[in-house]
Amino acid sequence: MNNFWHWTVIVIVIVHLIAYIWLLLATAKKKVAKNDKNTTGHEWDGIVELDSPMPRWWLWLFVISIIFAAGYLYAYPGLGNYQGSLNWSQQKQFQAHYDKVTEARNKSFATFINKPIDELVNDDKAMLIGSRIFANNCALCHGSDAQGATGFPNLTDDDWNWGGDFEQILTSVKTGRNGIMPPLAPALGEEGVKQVAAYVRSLSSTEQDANLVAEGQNKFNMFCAACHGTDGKGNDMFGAPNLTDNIWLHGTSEIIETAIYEGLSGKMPAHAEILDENRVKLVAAYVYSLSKE
Amino acid sequence: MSTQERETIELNLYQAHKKIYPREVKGRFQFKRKLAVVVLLGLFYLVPWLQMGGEQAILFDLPNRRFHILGLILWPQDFIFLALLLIIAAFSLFFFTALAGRLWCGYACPQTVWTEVFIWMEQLTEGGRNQRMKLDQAPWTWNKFRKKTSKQILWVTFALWTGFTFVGFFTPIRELANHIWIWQLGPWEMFWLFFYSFATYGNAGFLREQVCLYMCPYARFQSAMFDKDSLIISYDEQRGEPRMRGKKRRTENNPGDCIDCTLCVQVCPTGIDIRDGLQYECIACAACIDACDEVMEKSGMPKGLIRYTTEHSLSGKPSRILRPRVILYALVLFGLITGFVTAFMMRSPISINVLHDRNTFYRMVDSNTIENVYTLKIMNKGRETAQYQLSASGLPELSVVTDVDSDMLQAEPGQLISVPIKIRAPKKIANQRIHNILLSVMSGQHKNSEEVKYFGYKK
Amino acid sequence: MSIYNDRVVKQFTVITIIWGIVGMLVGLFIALQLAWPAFNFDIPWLTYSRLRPLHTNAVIFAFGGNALLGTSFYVAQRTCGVRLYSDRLATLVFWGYQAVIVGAVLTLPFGYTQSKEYAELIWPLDVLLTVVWVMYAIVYFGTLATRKEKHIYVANWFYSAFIITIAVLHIVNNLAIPVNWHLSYPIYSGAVDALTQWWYGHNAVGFFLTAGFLGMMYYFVPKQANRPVYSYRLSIVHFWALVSTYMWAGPHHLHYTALPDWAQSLGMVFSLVLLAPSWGGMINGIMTLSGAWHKLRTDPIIKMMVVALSFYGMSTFEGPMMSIKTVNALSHYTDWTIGHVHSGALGWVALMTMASIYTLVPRLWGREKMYSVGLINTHFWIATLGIVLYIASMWMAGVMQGLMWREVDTNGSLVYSHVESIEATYPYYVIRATGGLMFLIGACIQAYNVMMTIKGKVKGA
Amino acid sequence: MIKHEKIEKNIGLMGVLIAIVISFAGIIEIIPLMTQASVIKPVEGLKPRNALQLAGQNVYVSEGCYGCHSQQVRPFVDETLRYGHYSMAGESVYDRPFQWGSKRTGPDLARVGGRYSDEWHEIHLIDPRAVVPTSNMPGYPWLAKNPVDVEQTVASMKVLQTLGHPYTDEEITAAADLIKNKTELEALVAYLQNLGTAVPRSYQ
Repeated sequence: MNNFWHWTVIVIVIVHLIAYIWLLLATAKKKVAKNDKNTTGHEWDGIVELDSPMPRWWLWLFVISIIFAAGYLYAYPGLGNYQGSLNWSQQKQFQAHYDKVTEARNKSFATFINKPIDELVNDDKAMLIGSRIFANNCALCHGSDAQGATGFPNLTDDDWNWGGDFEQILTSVKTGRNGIMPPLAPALGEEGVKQVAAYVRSLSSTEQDANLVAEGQNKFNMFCAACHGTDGKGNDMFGAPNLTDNIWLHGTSEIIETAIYEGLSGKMPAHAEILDENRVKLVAAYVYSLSKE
Repeated sequence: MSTQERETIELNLYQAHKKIYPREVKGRFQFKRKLAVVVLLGLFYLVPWLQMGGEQAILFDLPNRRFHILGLILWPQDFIFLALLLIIAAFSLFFFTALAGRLWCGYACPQTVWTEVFIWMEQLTEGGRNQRMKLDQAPWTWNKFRKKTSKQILWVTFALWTGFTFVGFFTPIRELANHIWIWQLGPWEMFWLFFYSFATYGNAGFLREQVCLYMCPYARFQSAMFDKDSLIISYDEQRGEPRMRGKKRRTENNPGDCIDCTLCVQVCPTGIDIRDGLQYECIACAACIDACDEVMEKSGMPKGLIRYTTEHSLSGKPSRILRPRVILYALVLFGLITGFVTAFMMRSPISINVLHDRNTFYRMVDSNTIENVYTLKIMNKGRETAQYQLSASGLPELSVVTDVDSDMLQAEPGQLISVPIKIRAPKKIANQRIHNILLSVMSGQHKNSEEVKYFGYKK
Repeated sequence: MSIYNDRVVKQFTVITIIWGIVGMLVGLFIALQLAWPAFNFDIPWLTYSRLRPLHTNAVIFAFGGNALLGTSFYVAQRTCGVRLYSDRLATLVFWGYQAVIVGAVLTLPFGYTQSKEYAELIWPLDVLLTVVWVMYAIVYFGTLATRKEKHIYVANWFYSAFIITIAVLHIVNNLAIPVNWHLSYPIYSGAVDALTQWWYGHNAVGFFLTAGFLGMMYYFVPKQANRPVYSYRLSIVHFWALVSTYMWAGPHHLHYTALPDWAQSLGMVFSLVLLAPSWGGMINGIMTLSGAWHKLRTDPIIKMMVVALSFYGMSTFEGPMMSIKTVNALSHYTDWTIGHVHSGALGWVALMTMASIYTLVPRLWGREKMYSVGLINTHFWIATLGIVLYIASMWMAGVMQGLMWREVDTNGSLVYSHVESIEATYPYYVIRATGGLMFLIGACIQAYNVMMTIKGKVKGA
Repeated sequence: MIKHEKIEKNIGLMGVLIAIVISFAGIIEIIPLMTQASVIKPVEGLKPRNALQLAGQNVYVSEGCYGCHSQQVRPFVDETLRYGHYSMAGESVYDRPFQWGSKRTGPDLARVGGRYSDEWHEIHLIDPRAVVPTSNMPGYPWLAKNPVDVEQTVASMKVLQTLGHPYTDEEITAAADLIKNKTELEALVAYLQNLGTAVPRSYQ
């Protein structure tokens, strides 16, 4: 805030505190006739007022709270831009606590965090912590048993869209992935979509119309093979899934037509900023261990 | 107008507290009160030192949010027991007040109990009522200084010990003692130790009856809870009046039994005259009864000029103890306590919580079987390491599947484990949108079940 | 004809009782929904989130407000020794105020709201309320200005502070630009809007539910107890300290939020300073009653007043404690706050109102006493027990929620998800609803008793 | 002894004095806030809500969601673990009225954007217990049936523009077409999905 308001806040607050003391002092004494009955002498609708002295403990309660207020405003931010003698702020308090927690956590990771990946996945404690991180950050989409859901891949099988090596998993967790299949209806036309779908289906099951399949294969090679490969086994560079294993991320094989028509997209968010380096590593190792079992 | 009437004085409008010097009194009620003081304070000061199974028997471990009570560990989720306890306490207050007036104030309230001890220390160092009054008015002499100092030393020591014990309920007292010995208290321990000591010192040493008169809401609740059949301490006006003393008493015809010795006033810790009738200041400590009984005995009159009685019996009407209100309270109280005890006894050492996965309702395992995925949290509230088995019921052919090793289904005392589980069912059977099924967790002879939602295969 | 205008006071008294029952009934209904969510029957206007503002507005402004308006007219006339400044305006105030409340009933459940707590009324109703309030101020201050007594009685100081401050709060907090007949956007945004709102919100408590009801207390307590007011001096000190301090306390509703630290600190220290001025009122009330202590046995109205003042003392102690940042870090966002509010609202505001109504009704309708003293007693008991159940359960639930949310295991992971704290709260919600039901039954008993008194019946006769 | 007699005999004087003593706090606490950069400057990357999100905000307000959901993550480690980076004042400069809330019967929503799929939100809003069996949140099935109030949303944008929200005239003209076939449910989900997304998630 600007200087004017900074000083206005200070002055008004201090004047306010002084005013309380003045109020207490100004009402502290009165002159009365010696044999006064100690009423104010007024009467309203039969109600009269005594002028009993106020209890002194109450005065002290008031005074102590005023002293506390003054002390607190000296030590903590309150008077305009003045930061207080302790230089406290809630962000600093948070950061200090957060650093403490992180430090303690990293300390407890020290025994295993630098192990090579093959040893790391055999470290029970590391895997327990990894599973906790998974439960808190990944389970919402991938399921608490990591077996995925429609649109969210199963992480416990050996089918990987973006590669199942530890390093590849680590990259997926850190930077996220953006899988996009463009809509192909304009290029293929209605008939083309049916043919390609038949061909794709034939890759994992055989009961398809041979004519459709043959035509579909041609179109597949033209439009789809660049990503999914000519054999349809996918390419983890583009996150293009294997189409031959009867594992369908976005539901069942029934949606193939729709997928070709409208395209598909899936987004795995980046976690490098959300979790720190060590925890990203632990959770990636945990995911890696799931498919190794 | 005479000159005297016109004369003015300056009045201080912050009333200094007029110190009350209660005279010491002995008698059957004072014996009971002292007994209450000894028992209650004894409990307070000794309980934190009790050990059970190698740990403090009663410990409210706030930083870890565990409450150890005689071998039981209460968790935040068990707060419902504390809520029940609070409600039971409130009903007890209602019940006992309806029955016997401000019993709590007179015998059990910490404010009264600690004040009693502080006054006793005052008496020990400064002497009886008259000596104390004189001492306070006397100019400062070495003797006065010595007496006052020794009182303060006693008070401060006792207050500090109280603060220490208080903190000992929240942080292991043996460690705490050690921390004090090497003077390494945490900031919160330090704060609460001194804060509670200061509160004890201030409340029992100085504020005393002012807390009851001005601040305490319970004092007023209790007053509001009386009826004409509640036991109160009362002066029998019909028998006592006209009160008179000394020479007048001997000459007058038909004097009342009250000899106006004012002992009942002198012993009163809140400084009232019980003969003025029932007053809100009266904490029902019965000191005036004991004092008066002694006097009556000495003067050869029957005891009980001041006594526990009810307004109905004072006015000559029949007084009933068992009236609808009391019976109602008793019934409610009995019900609550029974409920509390049963619930507490039935409290399973296995606490479970089942959370259905959010993004998947069900999943196909194969063409005939579906599964629902849950996170199962088990907390071992028992005292031994437990191994858990799982089962599900409520639909035919349910099976519980876990991918984890069996040692992941094991928890140490006080440990909370969290495992993903799957419950499988045939698609034809689980064909409603939602089924209610029962998931059971067993360990040895203990078993706990929770109803969970199961999403079925429904197109 | 009496020199006083009691017609309008009678109207306010009756409507207070009716709105009280309506407001509490809505409260009970939404309390049941928290325990059994199916109770909204998937009907929009019966849904918790839409009825909650109706509950708060009904009990604060319809029940509390009508009680304050009615008693202030009664007290001002009696303590000034004159008739209301303008009968016609007074009648307009009554009907205008009821129009605002009916407006609330017809808008809030249907989703027409400003979303600022206790200031949910949409802008046309805000404008109407402003007009009504100005008329109210004219009648009230006009009556005071034409008074026969030289001095203004202390009850009127508090009513005056209540009227003036509520006007300021209402206008400043509701400054907004309309979009259509029901939607408007406030001129403040984000943190500034938050602070303005809680400056308003806390002082709705401070000046509506505290200062206003202290005004009520200062008349009806000495009247019913037939005792002089304890200390004029204390009245002066605590009145000025209270009105000047309360206004600062708003930011304690925003501890540890994005509101800058300095504003939070000011809110906290002034909330603590507020303890002594608040207790000043309690001391004056209790000490006024102290000379009539023996009447507690025979007069359940005085019992009610004593308990009301005790709850006032307790909640004005709990309030400053909860404004300490460390405590607030635990208590905020939990049901502890709900418990705290209701110890003030049920214990202080409602009991004080009910006791005042019992004092007022026989006087207004010229009856010797209420139809049944026994029923007052029953009302008192059932209400007090209801409050105990309510606040004990909510207090515990709040502490439990706060502790569960914070629970972090040794690996630095959260132990409980939010929904687990909800699951653990269900039993408390059931106890709370039971407490609320008891309180509502008490209010119905009062309504019956008042009705019979007005009819001129005497029990047993 | 002060001459209080004078005040208590003059209602005009008393009224003026009351008005004076109650006015300090508001002036001292609220007005400086309006001049404080950290409070009134939007955080980097914060955009005013688009037409659909704004329509969703109006639904959020109208249904009274603020009664049970806060939108304010406090700077405590447990809260940042649960919800993400603590809230900053600059994030809510386009919130009129503010939605910080005061009670968490349900969880905080300050950073709920992107946490769940749109589909999840839709099912959850229609029948919360379909996805969270132990939830005590009421269902809002009618939202799926009610169309968005197009006229009101466009008018809202105009009013907010005059209040300083940086909408361009083109955005306002285009708004009606963008939202004309949407339901209140879709609008509310769009609003929720936008919450807290201007600040990267961290501290979790």
